Amino acid sequence: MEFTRMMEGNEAAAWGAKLSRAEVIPAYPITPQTELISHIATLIARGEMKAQYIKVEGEHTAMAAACGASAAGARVFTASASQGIAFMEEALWMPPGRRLPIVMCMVNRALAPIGGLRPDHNDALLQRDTGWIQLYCENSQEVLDTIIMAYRIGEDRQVYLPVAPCYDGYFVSATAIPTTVPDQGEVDEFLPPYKHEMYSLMPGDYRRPPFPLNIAKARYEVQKAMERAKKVIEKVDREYAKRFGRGYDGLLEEYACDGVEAVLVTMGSMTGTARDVIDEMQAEGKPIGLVKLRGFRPFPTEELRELAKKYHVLGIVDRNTSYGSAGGGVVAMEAARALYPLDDRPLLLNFHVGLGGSDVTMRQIRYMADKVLETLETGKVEKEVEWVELLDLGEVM
Amino acid sequence: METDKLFDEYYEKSLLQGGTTCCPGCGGPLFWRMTLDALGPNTIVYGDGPCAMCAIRNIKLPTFGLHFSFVADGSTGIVAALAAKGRRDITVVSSAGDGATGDISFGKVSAAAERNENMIQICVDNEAYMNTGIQKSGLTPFGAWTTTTPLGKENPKKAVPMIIAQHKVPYVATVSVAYPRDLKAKIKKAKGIEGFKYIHTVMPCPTGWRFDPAKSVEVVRLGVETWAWPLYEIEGGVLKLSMKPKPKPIEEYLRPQRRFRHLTKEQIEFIQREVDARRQRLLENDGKRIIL
Amino acid sequence: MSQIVRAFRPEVDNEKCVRCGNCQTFCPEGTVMVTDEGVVFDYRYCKGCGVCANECPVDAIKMVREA
Amino acid sequence: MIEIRFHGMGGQGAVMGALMLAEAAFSEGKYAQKIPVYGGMRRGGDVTVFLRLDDKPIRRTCGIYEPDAIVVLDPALISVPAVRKGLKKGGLAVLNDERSPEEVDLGVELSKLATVDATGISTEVLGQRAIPITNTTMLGAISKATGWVKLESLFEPIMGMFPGRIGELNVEACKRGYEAVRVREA
Repeated sequence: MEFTRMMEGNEAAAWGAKLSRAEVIPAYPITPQTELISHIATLIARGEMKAQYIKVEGEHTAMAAACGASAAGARVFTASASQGIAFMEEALWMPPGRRLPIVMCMVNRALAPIGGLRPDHNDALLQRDTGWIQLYCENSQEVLDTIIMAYRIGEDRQVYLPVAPCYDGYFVSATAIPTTVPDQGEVDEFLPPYKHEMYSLMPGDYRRPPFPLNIAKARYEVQKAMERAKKVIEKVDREYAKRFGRGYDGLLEEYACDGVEAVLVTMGSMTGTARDVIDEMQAEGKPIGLVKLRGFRPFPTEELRELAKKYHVLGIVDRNTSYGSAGGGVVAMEAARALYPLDDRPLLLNFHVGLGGSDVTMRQIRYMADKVLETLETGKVEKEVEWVELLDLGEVM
Repeated sequence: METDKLFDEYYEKSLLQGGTTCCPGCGGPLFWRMTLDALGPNTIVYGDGPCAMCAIRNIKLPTFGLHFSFVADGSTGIVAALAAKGRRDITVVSSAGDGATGDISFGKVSAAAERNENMIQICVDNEAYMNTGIQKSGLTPFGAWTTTTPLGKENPKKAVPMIIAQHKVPYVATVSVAYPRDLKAKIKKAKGIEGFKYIHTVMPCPTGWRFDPAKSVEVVRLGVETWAWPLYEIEGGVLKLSMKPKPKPIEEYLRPQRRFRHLTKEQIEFIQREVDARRQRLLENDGKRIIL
Repeated sequence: MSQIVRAFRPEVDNEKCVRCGNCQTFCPEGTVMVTDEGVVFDYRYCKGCGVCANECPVDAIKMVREA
Repeated sequence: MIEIRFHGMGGQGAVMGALMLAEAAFSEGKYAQKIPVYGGMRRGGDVTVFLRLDDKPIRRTCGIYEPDAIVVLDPALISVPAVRKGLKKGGLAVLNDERSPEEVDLGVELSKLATVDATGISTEVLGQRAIPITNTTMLGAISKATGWVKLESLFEPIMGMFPGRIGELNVEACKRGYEAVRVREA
């Protein structure tokens, strides 16, 4: 039966895995992902979840075991964070190349040594080239819903790619809000059992994709699958919304954008805070909207181009850095590439904030929103990239 | 041609397709033919990377591999998937070379042993990184030339089977392709045991050990006869020597291999003393529990 | 699959052969077979390593130059 | 929206306390959100937890720098400047303190200041510990002093967190906190 109660992001993720009937869960603990796997261990110990939980000795093994299990026909779930994701790097290239629809939560946490235990997005963005679908979630509810959707997306024969629901450590992972856990029967109807038409390791029924003789072609197949995934993500989201009453607008969501000419673009938990700031500002008569980037891979290029027709200034908030880049954070650079071919390009501002795991405050968001509006008025970009945390905008924990 | 037809029929029945990409005289395909014979068709083979796995492309059973540094881990996933599906009838064989087993994935093999994963882990030991062009591994023996130990390796070989045995796994065995009956019996025994089984096999490598390929089987046989490669099993922690040949001088094993040709008389004597001491300890402990 | 390059090929003297089966057992490639008529080789896959000749207890197999 | 900041030492149950309060508020039809801010899972360090209560869904996911209320689970923390930092004028404080509320001055004009000897009560009810578990006693005090949640609404979250005998003792501590709290109103 469906029920709603206070639930942290990590517990919601465990419920997501349980409702998706994940069969094999190889995992290695790392803060802030630990509560996720201990919740799963508890669900299994209580007999409420039926899965093989492999207590592996490191993240590299976790992902490798995930590949083996997925190829052998099991639905696989795992999760990691930060150093764990970095340690897993080599293994993370395997599922997309082998077309294995594993779901792994990336519980975002800053990378050492210049970072704490709290979130920034560099750990997940580090994996932007590996071929994993990345969907960034705002809160517990979205985490739970996205995991269920992730299996539908990854296991779609148009796609066959692994999916990473990403969510911020602490601000989502340990933050409790009322969260609705859907009925198992409903989820079962939405998500049929895992079946991979390319793979079977069972003796007598052995099949796997042929060894690629043309490597460029094989890689292009992954690229095409990524492109097809855009439509699949949107379709699955619509279906989910229809059945469960909650949807997330696919790859990106426009919030309070009626009649505005400038928007902030955010990703992850800061989006919730930004919603409150945008509402406040609109109440003051300031015409600024918000775009939540939910899908980073595949990148919503066409969608962003559509936005560019409506909005003259985009203020992209990057909770990550790319040292020595062409300019700014990873999201800003992606967006710039997406917008470059347009004749009438919007102005692009880029903000660095929340790096190394520090809080993204209302004041900081307010500051960034004001900058965006200022740029709309002047029509000039004063600073392409701004490190907001270097400014004194009040206390930040 | 009649002979061709004869062989085609044979390959049809065999679990190993003819025509591997291994070097002439490589022990790899020989080992796999014997092993697959013993295991039968209800088997999944996991492994990738090392050069003895060239033969894996010719295995007609389900195979899956990730890469060189992925030992005993993908197979852990396969074992879990089989458990999730309730398939207890399928044997999972996980294979790797000496460098993967003893160096880069040593922790992974150890962890799989500690978890007592239900699979047969095989170390195909040709005593160096051969696929990359003969570089020293943790399992290269003392004195052996490789491209990274041009003067001979300074340290002894890592005793992986004994280390794995200390994980209290149900079964550990060393085998050699020169003794097919012993090899097949051990593989069959491993198949019948629940939990983590570790099989360590010597893999003659004419290319890396630098001997005439015709002597492939002869060299590893000499390995056993000189006690350079003692064959034993450790079942339930109890050591049992599989054969106790009258020891031939170690020089007979070293001489055909040009990787040892630079060794001085003193060094050979040193190796002889080491081998003698180990033989002594093995004989003393034969039939005894050796797990601490 | 690239073509087999081989300098020597095994040939058997079936008069001498005692049908012990060592050649078949130890051929790395599985390209030797003992039949009722004697030993036969699959020259399509034989790499000419010479293990069969080396393992033959009665020297019935000789490695001869490829023509 | 009420924004509340909990301060405690690791092991006193600030995180769980805030969560139980959130659950109680949720059971009464309110929306709630709990954000913990701690490092590792070590005991003894200081712990801050943010709690928001509202009649509509809570979206902002940032820290609370200007709380409407603070809850302090350990007397030693009351004098720490960071604990009272940003506390709004006209706000509210519930403190684990032996003193009467009249004796306490947080340096800001509050609408309500409540004290309860949660260390004493929890020691009596739950036994003496190096780090007294004061959260459930504080919850009772909060209920009486603030009216954010009814006392009875707290029992189920407490029993859910600590099943069996320990739960009953914690409910007892909660009731004792409710009875013993002293409130000074502006």
